[in-house]
Amino acid sequence: MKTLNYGQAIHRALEFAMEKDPSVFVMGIGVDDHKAVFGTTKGLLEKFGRERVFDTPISEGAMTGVAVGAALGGMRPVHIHIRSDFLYLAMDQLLNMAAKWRSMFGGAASVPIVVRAVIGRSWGQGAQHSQSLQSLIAHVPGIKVGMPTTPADAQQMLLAAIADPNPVVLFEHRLLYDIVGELPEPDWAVEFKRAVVRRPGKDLTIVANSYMAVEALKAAEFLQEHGIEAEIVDPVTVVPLDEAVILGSIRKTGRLIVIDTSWTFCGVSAEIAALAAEKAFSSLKQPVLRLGMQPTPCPVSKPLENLFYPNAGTIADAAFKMMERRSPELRAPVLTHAFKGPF
Amino acid sequence: MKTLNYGQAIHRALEFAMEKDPSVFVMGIGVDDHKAVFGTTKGLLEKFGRERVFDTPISEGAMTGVAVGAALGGMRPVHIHIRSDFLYLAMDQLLNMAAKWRSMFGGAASVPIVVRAVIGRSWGQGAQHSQSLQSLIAHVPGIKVGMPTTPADAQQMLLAAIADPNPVVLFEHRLLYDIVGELPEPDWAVEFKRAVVRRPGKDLTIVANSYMAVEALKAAEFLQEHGIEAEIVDPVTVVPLDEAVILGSIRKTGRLIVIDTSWTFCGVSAEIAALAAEKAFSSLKQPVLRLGMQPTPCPVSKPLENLFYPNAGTIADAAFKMMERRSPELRAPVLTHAFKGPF
Amino acid sequence: MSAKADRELLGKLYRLMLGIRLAEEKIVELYPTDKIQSPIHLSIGQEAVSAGLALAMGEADRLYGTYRGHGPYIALGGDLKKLFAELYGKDTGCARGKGGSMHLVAPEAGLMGCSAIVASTIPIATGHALASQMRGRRYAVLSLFGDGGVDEGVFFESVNFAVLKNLPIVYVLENNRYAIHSTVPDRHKQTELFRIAEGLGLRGERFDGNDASNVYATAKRAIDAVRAGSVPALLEYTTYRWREHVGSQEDYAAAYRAPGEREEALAHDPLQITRKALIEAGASPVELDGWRSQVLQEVEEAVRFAEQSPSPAPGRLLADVYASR
Amino acid sequence: MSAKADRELLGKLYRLMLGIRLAEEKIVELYPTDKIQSPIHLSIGQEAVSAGLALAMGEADRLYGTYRGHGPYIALGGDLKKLFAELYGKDTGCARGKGGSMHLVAPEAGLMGCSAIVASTIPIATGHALASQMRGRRYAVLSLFGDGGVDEGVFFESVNFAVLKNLPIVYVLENNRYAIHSTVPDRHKQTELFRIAEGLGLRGERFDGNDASNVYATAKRAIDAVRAGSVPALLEYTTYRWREHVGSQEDYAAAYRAPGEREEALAHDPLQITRKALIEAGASPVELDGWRSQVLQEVEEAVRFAEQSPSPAPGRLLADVYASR
Ligand SMILES: Cc1ncc(C[n+]2csc(CCOP(=O)(O)OP(=O)(O)O)c2C)c(N)n1
Ligand SMILES: Cc1ncc(C[n+]2csc(CCOP(=O)(O)OP(=O)(O)O)c2C)c(N)n1
Ligand SMILES: [Mg+2]
Ligand SMILES: [Mg+2]
Repeated sequence: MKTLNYGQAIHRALEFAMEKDPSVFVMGIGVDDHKAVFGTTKGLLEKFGRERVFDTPISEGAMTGVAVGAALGGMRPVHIHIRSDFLYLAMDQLLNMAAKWRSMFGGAASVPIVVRAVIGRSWGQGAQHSQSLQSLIAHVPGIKVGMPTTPADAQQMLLAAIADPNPVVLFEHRLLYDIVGELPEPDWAVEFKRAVVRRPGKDLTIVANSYMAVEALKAAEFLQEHGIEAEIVDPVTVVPLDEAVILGSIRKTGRLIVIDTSWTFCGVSAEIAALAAEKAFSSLKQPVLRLGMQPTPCPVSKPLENLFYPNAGTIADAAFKMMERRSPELRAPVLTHAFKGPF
Repeated sequence: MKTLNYGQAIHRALEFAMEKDPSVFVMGIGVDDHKAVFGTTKGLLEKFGRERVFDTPISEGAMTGVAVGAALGGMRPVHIHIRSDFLYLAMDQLLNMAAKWRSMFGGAASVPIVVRAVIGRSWGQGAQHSQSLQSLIAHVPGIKVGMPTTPADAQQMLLAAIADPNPVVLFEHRLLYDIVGELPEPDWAVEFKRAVVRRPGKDLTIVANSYMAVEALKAAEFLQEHGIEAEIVDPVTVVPLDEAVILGSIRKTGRLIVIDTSWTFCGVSAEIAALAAEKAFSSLKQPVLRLGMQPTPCPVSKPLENLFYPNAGTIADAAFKMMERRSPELRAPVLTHAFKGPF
Repeated sequence: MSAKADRELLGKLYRLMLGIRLAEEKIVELYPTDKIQSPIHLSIGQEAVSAGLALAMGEADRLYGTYRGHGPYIALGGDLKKLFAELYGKDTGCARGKGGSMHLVAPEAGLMGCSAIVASTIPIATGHALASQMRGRRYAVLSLFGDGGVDEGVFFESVNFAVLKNLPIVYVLENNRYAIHSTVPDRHKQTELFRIAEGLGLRGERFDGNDASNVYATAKRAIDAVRAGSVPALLEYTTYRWREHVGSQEDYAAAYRAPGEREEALAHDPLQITRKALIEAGASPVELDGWRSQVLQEVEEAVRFAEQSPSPAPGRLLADVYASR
Repeated sequence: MSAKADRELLGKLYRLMLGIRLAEEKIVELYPTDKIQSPIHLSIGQEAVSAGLALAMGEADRLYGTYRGHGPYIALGGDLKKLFAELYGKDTGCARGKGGSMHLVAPEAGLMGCSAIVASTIPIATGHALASQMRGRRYAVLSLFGDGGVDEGVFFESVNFAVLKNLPIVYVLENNRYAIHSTVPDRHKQTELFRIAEGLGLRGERFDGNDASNVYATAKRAIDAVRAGSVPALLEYTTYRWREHVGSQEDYAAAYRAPGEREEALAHDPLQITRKALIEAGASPVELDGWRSQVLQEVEEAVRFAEQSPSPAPGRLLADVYASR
């Protein structure tokens, strides 16, 4: 076991994959610079050369197509975006092309590309550097979507994504980068379908992904101090969604709060709430509750940004309410993962 | 009252708006040709001139930005796409720019653009000419979304959209174009927030939009012959969603089937199912059920395409099941709106 | 080239074009029967481009196309039976009935795929050229698109990347005068489209695209050059679409066409041009008519195959969405 | 121009540049205190472009910019208090605290908006020029972007449309050598960026962007021309970013910079260039130092205003998302 942070875990997975498979290469804005996308591509240029680690023009549309074409030519590209907001420019290639290629041609070819996209938050990222586009991608069949939360997830899911013959988009949350965890040996073979029970509990289920799982865990600690046992389920793969684990927890607790890193409307939180209403209805004791970004573009001003995202405090409040209890005077502690600028 | 079909109703609204407001103009691929986007722009060129009715290069990204800029310059553009699948190329301008402009600048300016996008279906449209992207747009705050079903909707919602100071995307279903209906006088003043009870019923609620509302109505007729009273609710505006009407129906019937023209995963059907689970939970007697496109890109082959979409038959089956009744031997009649090619 | 080689070449080109023309005339005949339930975009009138490219391509070279895919599919040697079966939406089609006319594919023949989104295969072809480059540049990639393809930003982004990385790619702009009903000057101030990306460093040339041997010669030179290490190239071939944009009918009377276009088209019929050259090179009309019958027979067989083939089973609906490891 | 007019002009340019430089030096000073919680992209070293453009613009002309927006905002005459308040995320900011440093706006001063998505305001500026055209072409629109802006397809799409419709727009490419840490030749084979869209019919020219009076003269000529009906133009101004891409620090030692860049930069300091010309034109150093103190005082006042301003009230969170009719 090795102890590394999230960014280092991604780096380890990339290095492992590039060592084992010469068809793997890394492309994207800044992958070869001294910042190395928060260190995740550090040293890869020196080790694997300019052919396999290269900067691109700021052309997200065509570069995504280039990745698709390289994959059809036998390569395994990993395309990196320092903010997932830029994916809007790649939607045509991701959703009209990569996601459909295999099916549209009756199985004639597959498109093994991996897209890594970082979700920004805090330090005034504002409206255009804070988005979390998993539901847009997940809506369209033919492409897989993952949201690694821990360093171990980050390593194993990136490897599983690279090994996957299908297009995969991984959303990495900026606030997770400094979180440290234990890593297993790098392993290609892990399945790309997983929801993890991060913490068992009997009173209510909180399904929360990515950085929201971290906040939910903090809330759960606080709730426990007040006698409420929340089970935290983290669906680290959005597509395919591990329904069994999610439904299993809901059936056990009978109560559900869903928290996604994005807006709720037509979001991943809507999907999971709908899933509960369809397949765990008879177990539910209470209305389902969704939390997510407030229905507005993200404001820069810190006091407003604080209100924009759910946090351990608002999650705990929601749980108390669901348990028909009043929130205690003392609020759940707010996490301090907010990073300092400039980016 | 005038009796016109859906396409003619759109035409009437455009003509009315262009007559009343000289800042309204129409742009898009083919708006000035002899097909006139299924007739909806017919004669406008002759009447209002090339400045206000113009073809564009095949540049969905920039042309959307051009519409935004024209709006900021005081105009009221209506930008037309003959298939909504092309909107993937416009996502950056629609969702990073148009939807955020007002909020991101603290209210300094608004972006009154209207985008009309046609949902294709049938006659082998296949994977890339059959998509229905309302949930992708609706996920992101700052932009409104409508799906007119009847000719009257088409006319009034287009007028309301043009009058709206915000960006609005209207999805028009190809199979609705030939449907005829009665039209009120053109009216700017109608509110852009509406769900319509298309047919009252007491046993279960079927929320179905756009062409799915037509299939649902057909199913409802059949169900009535078998003693089941389905209430059909058509949320013609997706954003803002008229929650009150939807919830009112669910609270009355206690049963909910949701049918959207797109895939279910993170779709509009997920949103409405989640809404029920949050806000009408105590009225629900049964698990909610979603129907939508099957989780695959749309196949061309007719027998497969027939299985790909919900229809009056599968809707009726779902309703019988929800009512804990067996489907009768005789299936609900299949509609014949499928149009003949070539496009 | 020797007279014999020349005649052989012309013969090959003519046969490929006959294949396209006769298959599509069959499609025109069938279309009103509704057996083909799919939007169709015919290559009639544009056969020389596909034929010339196909013959110019080496065994390992690859091509990406558009929804106007019958021409390239047939010329590259895609199986005619699988083509008709695909048009019929049958399980035996080249895309197993999933793709229809707009999404033809024949990797075994070098046709990697066709897309119904304008310009969308341009970056993909570019990426495939990158793969070629990374793996020793043993083959070239062709990106085939219409005059509408250069309207989209991805065209310029792709070209920029290709010239930056000096990829083994040839961009082929098949200018048939129209994007649906929109002329080139309706959409571009720069009407010499082969020059449209020269600011990015892409050298372009324009050629007559109705003369198959001319297409062949110019394309072969360009493809061989990029395969051997030369910078990317753009070849613009001027040609003309004889039928409506989508569908099987003629529409010479429609407002977007100029008067006299029909006569002009017939005067530049790619098949006649090559046929004439062939006969001048010594081929006998009887021989050529023999080919015609042979191709017709192949087409009939393909139609029969399509008609007799089974539709995809219901279980095929959800197949192919994801590959398993 | 008369010597007096010349001196007056130089004086105006110098004052605008002083405004940018001193405001940003204040930002540099403040940044480590975390009072400004927002990514910042400084214009230090690039002041001449904003100043020259601002002075060249007519009353009614409009400009769209990027996240590197302090320079244009200040030069165009955006309220300095509202700038600092915006950086502080205060309710009194130009975007009421919603936008921060990357999303400055001052419609009253001609700055329509700045976006943090590369190239994203290029088509919007183009559309605004269309509106001008439709309403009598009484004003020109400027689209200001960096050397990275020409990487995106929308740039080419926009240019194509602008030349097609002959819109009153001037594209201004502020080439500061880098897109983050990527040089122009890292991303383009065509390194004469002003030529990158010439295939589309856009005439471009390159100018020294460190000499404000040169920027002014060349921009004024171009803006006046397009306003009067001339075809769209692209102006490339070469300049240099003194500080890190994002943040307040210098990073001359970072690997992406060449040795000696710092010295080169200082030798081409836009403020020094104009100051020298001003003094040659007869201005006294004492007078100029007086301006400096005056600007510094304005900056201090603006900071004080920002610090004393209230944050947006919680109710502001969901305001502004939709306008009501
Ligand atoms: C992105 C996109 N926008 C619009 C369309 C609609 N459309 C289909 S074909 C076509 C014209 C393309 O013209 P061209 O590239 O010249 O090819 P041709 O049909 O002449 O072969 C258009 C605009 C589309 N398929 N994709
Ligand atoms: C579409 C998009 N892709 C990537 C980025 C990340 N990014 C921010 S600034 C920048 C470089 C832009 O360089 P340039 O246009 O030269 O402007 P400068 O920063 O030098 O003023 C990049 C790539 C972005 N903001 N938007
Ligand atoms: Mg064409
Ligand atoms: Mg730059």
